[in-house]
Amino acid sequence: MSAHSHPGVLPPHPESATLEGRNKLMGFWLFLGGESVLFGCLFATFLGLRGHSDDLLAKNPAEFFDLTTVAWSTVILLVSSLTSVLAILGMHKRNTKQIYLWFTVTVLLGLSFLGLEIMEFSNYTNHDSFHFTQTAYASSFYTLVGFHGAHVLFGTLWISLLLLQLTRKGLTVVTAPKLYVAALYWHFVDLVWVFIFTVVYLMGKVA
Amino acid sequence: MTDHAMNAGQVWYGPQAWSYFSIVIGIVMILIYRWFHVNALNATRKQLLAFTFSMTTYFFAMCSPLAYLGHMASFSAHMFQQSLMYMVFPCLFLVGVPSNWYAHWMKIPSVDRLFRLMTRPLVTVLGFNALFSFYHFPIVFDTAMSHPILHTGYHLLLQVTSFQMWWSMLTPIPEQSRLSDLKKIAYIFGNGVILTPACALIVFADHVLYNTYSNIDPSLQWLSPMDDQQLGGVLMKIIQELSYGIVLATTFFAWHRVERAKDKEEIASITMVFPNGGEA
Amino acid sequence: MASHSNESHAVDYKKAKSKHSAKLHYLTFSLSMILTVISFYIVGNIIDPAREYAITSWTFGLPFITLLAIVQALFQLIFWMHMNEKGHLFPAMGIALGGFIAFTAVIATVYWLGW
Amino acid sequence: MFKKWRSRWRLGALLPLMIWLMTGCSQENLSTLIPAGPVAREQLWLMKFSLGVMLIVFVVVIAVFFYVLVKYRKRKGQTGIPEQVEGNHTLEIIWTVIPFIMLFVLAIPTIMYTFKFEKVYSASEAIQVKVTGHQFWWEFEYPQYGFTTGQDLYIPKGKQIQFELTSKDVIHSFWVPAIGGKRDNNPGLINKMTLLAEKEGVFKGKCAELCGPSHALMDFKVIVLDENDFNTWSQKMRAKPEPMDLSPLAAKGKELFTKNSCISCHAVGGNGGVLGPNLTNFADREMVASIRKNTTENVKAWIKDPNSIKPGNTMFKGYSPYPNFSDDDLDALAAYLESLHVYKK
Amino acid sequence: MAGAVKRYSGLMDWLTTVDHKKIGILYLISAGIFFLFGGVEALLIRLQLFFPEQNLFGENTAEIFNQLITMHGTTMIFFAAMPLIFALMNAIVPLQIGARDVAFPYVNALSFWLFLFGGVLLNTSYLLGGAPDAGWTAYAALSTKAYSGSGVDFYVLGLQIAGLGTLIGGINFLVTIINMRAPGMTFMRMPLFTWASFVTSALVLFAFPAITVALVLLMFDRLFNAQFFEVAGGGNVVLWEHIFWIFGHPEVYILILPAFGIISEVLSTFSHKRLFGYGTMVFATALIGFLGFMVWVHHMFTVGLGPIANAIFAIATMLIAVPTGIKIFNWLLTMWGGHIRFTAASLYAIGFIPTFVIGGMTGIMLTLPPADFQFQDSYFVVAHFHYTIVGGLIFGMFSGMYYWWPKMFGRMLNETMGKISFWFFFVGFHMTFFIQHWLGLDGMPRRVYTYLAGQGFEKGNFISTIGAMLMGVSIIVMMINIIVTQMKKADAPADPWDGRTLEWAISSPAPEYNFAQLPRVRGLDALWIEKMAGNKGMIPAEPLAEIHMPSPSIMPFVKALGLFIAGYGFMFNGNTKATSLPVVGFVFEHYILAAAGVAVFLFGMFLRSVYDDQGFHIPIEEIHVDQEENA
Ligand code: HEA
Ligand code: HEA
Ligand code: HEC
Ligand code: CUA
Ligand SMILES: [Cu+2]
Repeated sequence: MSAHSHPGVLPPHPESATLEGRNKLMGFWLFLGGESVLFGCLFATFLGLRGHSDDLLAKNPAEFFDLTTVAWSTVILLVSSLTSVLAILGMHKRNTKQIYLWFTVTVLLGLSFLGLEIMEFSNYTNHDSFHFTQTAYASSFYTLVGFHGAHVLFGTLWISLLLLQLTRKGLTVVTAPKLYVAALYWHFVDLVWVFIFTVVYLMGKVA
Repeated sequence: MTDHAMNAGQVWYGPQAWSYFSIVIGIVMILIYRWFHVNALNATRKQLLAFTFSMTTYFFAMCSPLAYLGHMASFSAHMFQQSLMYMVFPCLFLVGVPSNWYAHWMKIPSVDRLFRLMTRPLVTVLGFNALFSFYHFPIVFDTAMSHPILHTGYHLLLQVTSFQMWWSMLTPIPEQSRLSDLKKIAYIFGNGVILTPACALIVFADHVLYNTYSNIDPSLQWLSPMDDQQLGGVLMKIIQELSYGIVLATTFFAWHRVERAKDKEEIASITMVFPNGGEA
Repeated sequence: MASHSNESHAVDYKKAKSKHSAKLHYLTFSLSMILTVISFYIVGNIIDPAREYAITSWTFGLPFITLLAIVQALFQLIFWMHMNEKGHLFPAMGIALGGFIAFTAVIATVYWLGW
Repeated sequence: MFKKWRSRWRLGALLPLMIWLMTGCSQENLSTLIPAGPVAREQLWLMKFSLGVMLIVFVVVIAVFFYVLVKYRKRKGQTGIPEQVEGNHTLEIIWTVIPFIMLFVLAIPTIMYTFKFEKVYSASEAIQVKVTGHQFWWEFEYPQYGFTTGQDLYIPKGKQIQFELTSKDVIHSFWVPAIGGKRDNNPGLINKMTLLAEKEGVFKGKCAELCGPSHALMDFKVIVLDENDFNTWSQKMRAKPEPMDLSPLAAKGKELFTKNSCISCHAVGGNGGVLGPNLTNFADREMVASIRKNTTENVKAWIKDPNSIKPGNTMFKGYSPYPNFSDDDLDALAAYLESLHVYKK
Repeated sequence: MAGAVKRYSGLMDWLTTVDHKKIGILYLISAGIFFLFGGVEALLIRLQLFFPEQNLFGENTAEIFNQLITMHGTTMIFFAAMPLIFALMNAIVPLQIGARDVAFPYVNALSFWLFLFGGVLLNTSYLLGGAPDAGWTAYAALSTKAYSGSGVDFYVLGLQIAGLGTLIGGINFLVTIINMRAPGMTFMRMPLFTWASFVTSALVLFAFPAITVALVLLMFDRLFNAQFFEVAGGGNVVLWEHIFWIFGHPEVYILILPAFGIISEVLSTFSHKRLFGYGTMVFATALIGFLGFMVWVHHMFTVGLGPIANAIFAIATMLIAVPTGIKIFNWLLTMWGGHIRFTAASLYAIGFIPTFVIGGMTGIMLTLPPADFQFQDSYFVVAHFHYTIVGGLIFGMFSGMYYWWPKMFGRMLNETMGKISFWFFFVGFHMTFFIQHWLGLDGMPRRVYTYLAGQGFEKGNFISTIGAMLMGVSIIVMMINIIVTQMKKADAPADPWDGRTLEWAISSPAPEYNFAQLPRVRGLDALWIEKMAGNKGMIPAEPLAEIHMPSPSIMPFVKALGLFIAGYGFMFNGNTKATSLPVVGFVFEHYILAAAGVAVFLFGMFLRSVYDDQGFHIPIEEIHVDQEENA
């Protein structure tokens, strides 16, 4: 029940070795359940409001979205999710070098995803005059995709912070749950993206 | 499409209407059951009752004009029949067969292994639900309805997978049960949840989905195609909710009973070990 | 203090188990990629918005890419998020319930907004 | 201990007393309990039916409740521990199945009426009225006749009225309790509803969705006329009448009306704006702004300071400065407005 | 290996506590204060409606009235009822499952401070330009910038902040109940109040994200010119209604389920019998919770969604009556054959039964769409929900308060004053709200600041207001009771009611660490079983040892304060006099204040992540001292 760790002997699955660790995992999973409802409502708003707005996207759906950018973003996020899993596998093998390696790749990929998304948004806003304040469809597009982007941003900051903590404290039964939970978060973010690219971009091609 | 020339009169006594073949299968099943009941171990009253109900459901669903109506005329009739065959018949059947009758077949190692593979919860939850949802795609549905072999094959597959799915919920062989009571409840609940999208999309569709029902002999029609379709979706959902709900409730209360029995044991141990009260 | 032999056994066991898990993870990755590529390809090249009911129309395409998305999501959920391991009953229930309620919200809002 | 039972009897007497008190209050042209049309009647039937079913439940519960409290209360000096009962499976099934059945019984007429009340009548079968809610007044347009009016809704007795409800600003709700239930007026959307009035008379309508400070004052009237009278009225309105011979005061009022931007919001006869109620038949209305009696005094007070009578209303909204009328001007305007008769039975 | 033990005292103790019991008391006090606010608002509402065509508040009566009803509803539901529930959950659930604290004590404190600051933010609206006035349901178009003042911004941000606190609180209790039960405390041995808290927490987890989204959409519309609810931009007002009620209906079940749990506990204790049909009660609770997510459209029958939507949701709503009815009957049969004691706690529980049933009955009447076409937005609905909320929830909460007051404070509330308070409340309540059914049927709509004379509403409103005053008297008596009681010595017995569940096995009030040794649970009604076997208390499941406790921290308070400031930062972005001042205007207009507030919150999260709490240990000697004191 204490937060101390005995140096040298890390149990297998260090993230669930302590009660605090198990609590953190359970709490985070439940939080993800709640987040599903949150994103669900955002999707509902998006789907409900599309098709009744008079903007460029509504007028010209087939040409508006550039699927190449979206494809790249998807690949980037997918790979970053894989690397986060590899990081956790490394954690189970108690190999801190792997944790660093894979999580750093994850963060970099996450940042590139954000970069692409920012470029995309500024493109729409400046070139195509598809502003947030334009129509309901635009507002819901930016809110849904923007919220997801904010989640990605938070995830990158969080993982970076955890990597810093790892250098100071090493892999212990206290830091392990945090890493595990961050990886779960990252997977969830990728999962939501699967639905975003399907519902917003792919389905956005039809009026 | 088979001849719409068939008028209402022919429905009520023709071989298609009464599915003579299915009747034969049904009788065979009853005979096999009776043989077991008499020669192996007797089934209990409750099991006999369950089996009787299951066969009644079978005959009503497969051998009465309901099946014919379902294919020819009415989507809701078809849904009703399907719900009976996949949501009612399998569970009554599984409840009606005593667990030690399976021992015969389990003696053969390959059969045993096949069984274990087929009854893994992950397999069963995906199998039936995926097949069922997929079936309701207009393209799949219409194709299956127009080709008798595909149709029989798909329905057989659905029947087998439905038995698999119910197996995990009802676990006729307790020793092989893979899910704790709590997990069973989650499983039943999960199954109900997964089936919802298919039903929802049918109920809320804004046009008639299936070509099969787009031109029917008017004498066999009793609702407009749209209403019929919606009723079908609603019926499917209701029957599914009812059967899953009942099994959920019975599983829950069985769990509760087990827990209360555990309580009694522990209490008995207290009074036994500490007849005068006091500390550990 | 655990003896060295115990520890090394534990490590070996862990190594063996994790190699097995790594395979599943790579499999999930490949599957996700394939499904994603299929979705994009179908929308980009196969679907013909002009047609109404054929297999190349949106009527088939829309549910199909949704199905692909759901399958991909399930795989990621189950393997990458370790839902296939022990002790994940409540997390599974949590996600299932959350997803169900989200789905209900989406259906109701899409169909019943009074337009 | 017995003190408790005495106070309970007192409470018991209070309830029927209150019920008796309240039954005298229902007003004939306002209460849902005194229906004046088939929709309200069927809705009242459903309300009474459901109340009946619920009362059965309530009686059972209360009977057991009082029995238990009286019989099993702890008496003085009572010791020991009562028998601990775990449960009773049969009872659980009984009180699951019986409510199920009762609800099923309740559900059948409910579903029937739910679908029945959504029937939409075509133009040949019904009089069409487009109801637009504004803050805080009602606009009624008769597309089949080609005119618009406000505040008072004239309909013929015994004919289906097909309403199309919408709003120009916030959500309102069109409710005539005596004739039938309500539907919301949503901005940007259209709701369809049908009502039929069986009795002649003047019925009160209310706004039933919070729409701002004067939501409480957004009443309207439904004037049910004999079919012939309604035809006369609608013919007259269709002709977009304007009063011909005006008294000099009223003529001055008309001049003021046209010069002072009243006309930019209000229409009289064929000309005017649509931001405010149509005033063609203003003098026929019993009320000014639907809450003050239509007297010269009140009309003058209204024009002078609408906000004090209906807080937050949109007459003169955004006008800065607020128009200031002298008492003579007000007399003139009032006289003009009082001359806007069309047809009153 | 604990660091220097930092244990505060006095005010700092309360500001930094992470102890669930203290947090429970904090919730209770705050809930009580907000309840008084809401009650005063209710009395003002009723006074304004005392006579027709009154202008009690001068020439702005209409605007002020709309603010009063909005604040009354919002304060009562979010800042009085819910924190009252959380107070009892915090104080009692860990005790009932044999745990030493909740799963995340730090987060627990954060939940409280977020709630409190959210409530304070909302109430400062009175002083800063007017309270929100669009009803507690804040329907769009009325709640958008074009049709309402700055008050709704307070509503949006206050609820958002408080809602965040509630959400993480829900997660906290779920994890606590899943992971931290004492040895032998299986799910099927948990007391009903814990089960109710469990299901309620699940409802919180899934319902609050919906209101979060709704408030975000409204906030974006109001502050950033989004077009979600603007008709001209393609928006839809019905969207708000859907998302709000997807939250709103589960919210009312969040309110009532804990009350159900309390009634189960109180009735079984004061009848000296075990709960009748435990398994069914658990199943019914879970079923009500689950079904509660699929019925929200019954608040939107008149929106015009069509007969199919109306029919489906009418049937779904009717289904909820069945498990609720099962509970009522099980309660009646719990009392059957028992030795019923009438104390203040049990009176409220007993009074609950007929009152809530009446509320449920009118609920069923409301759920029939054709009938609801007449009832909707009339006083009939007001009567229904006050019957279920006041007659259901508040009765339950008061019952729980009297029942668990000794466990929380070590003193017993005065029984005579409690009974007087009860009777005034009971009679006053029925007087206030029974008559409102008729007002609704006679055509009086909701949310009307006055009514015209001669429409038949005078008598009903008059009687209703008198009843409200009686309820006011009751609350005053209760407050006196509380004050008098708290001035007494804290010497209540550990088990004053001859209870059946674990919380009565420890002293009153409970020691800081709850259980000196975690108890071994052998069955349902764990304490009762031990009593029946002749034991004096619970058998311990572990040896006596040092107890590890989480450290107190000021960070939750600071983080909540950060968001509180951020709230103001978001709202005043160009609409007020403040922004015309040079520096202040700059700060507000460019969201500097908002960013600063959020930064404080994020910085707090950062600190929490980086500095792991070692906690502190309670030495065995101290435990021995406590045990001797309470012997
Ligand atoms: C504690 C809170 C609470 C509870 C528990 C309930 C419980 C129920 N409510 Fe209520 N409700 C509210 C709080 C609550 N409600 C609020 C706050 C609003 C208004 C919001 C607003 O607009 O501001 C509202 C509004 C509301 C409406 C919308 C009315 C309108 O705006 O037009 C409806 C309609 O269906 C409804 C129905 C029900 C039903 C069917 C139940 C059922 O759960 C009741 C079940 C209970 C029983 C039925 C009694 C016990 C059962 C038996 C004795 C068994 C036998 C019974 C039968 C066979 C029927 N409620
Ligand atoms: C938990 C919820 C809750 C509770 C407990 C109450 C309690 C009460 N409510 Fe209300 N109410 C709502 C939730 C609640 N309400 C909601 C959600 C609405 C809808 C809002 C909307 O339409 O948007 C509503 C609306 C509402 C209306 C309708 C307003 C309208 O539509 O125009 C009315 C009218 O009578 C009313 C009355 C009362 C009364 C008399 C009480 C009484 O029970 C209150 C008891 C009285 C007291 C507690 C007073 C004690 C205090 C003192 C004596 C103070 C003195 C001391 C000091 C200051 C130190 N409430
Ligand atoms: C900017 C718009 C506007 C202007 C200008 C305006 N009105 Fe109005 N008027 C309204 C609105 C809006 C109402 C409805 C008020 C309500 O009931 O909420 C109204 C209501 C009235 C009514 C009551 C109608 C009824 O049947 O209840 C009268 C009479 C009236 N106005 C007269 C006038 C006169 C005379 C003038 C010019 C001196 C005038 N109005 C100028 C907008 C305007
Ligand atoms: Cu219009 Cu209230
Ligand atoms: Cu509800």
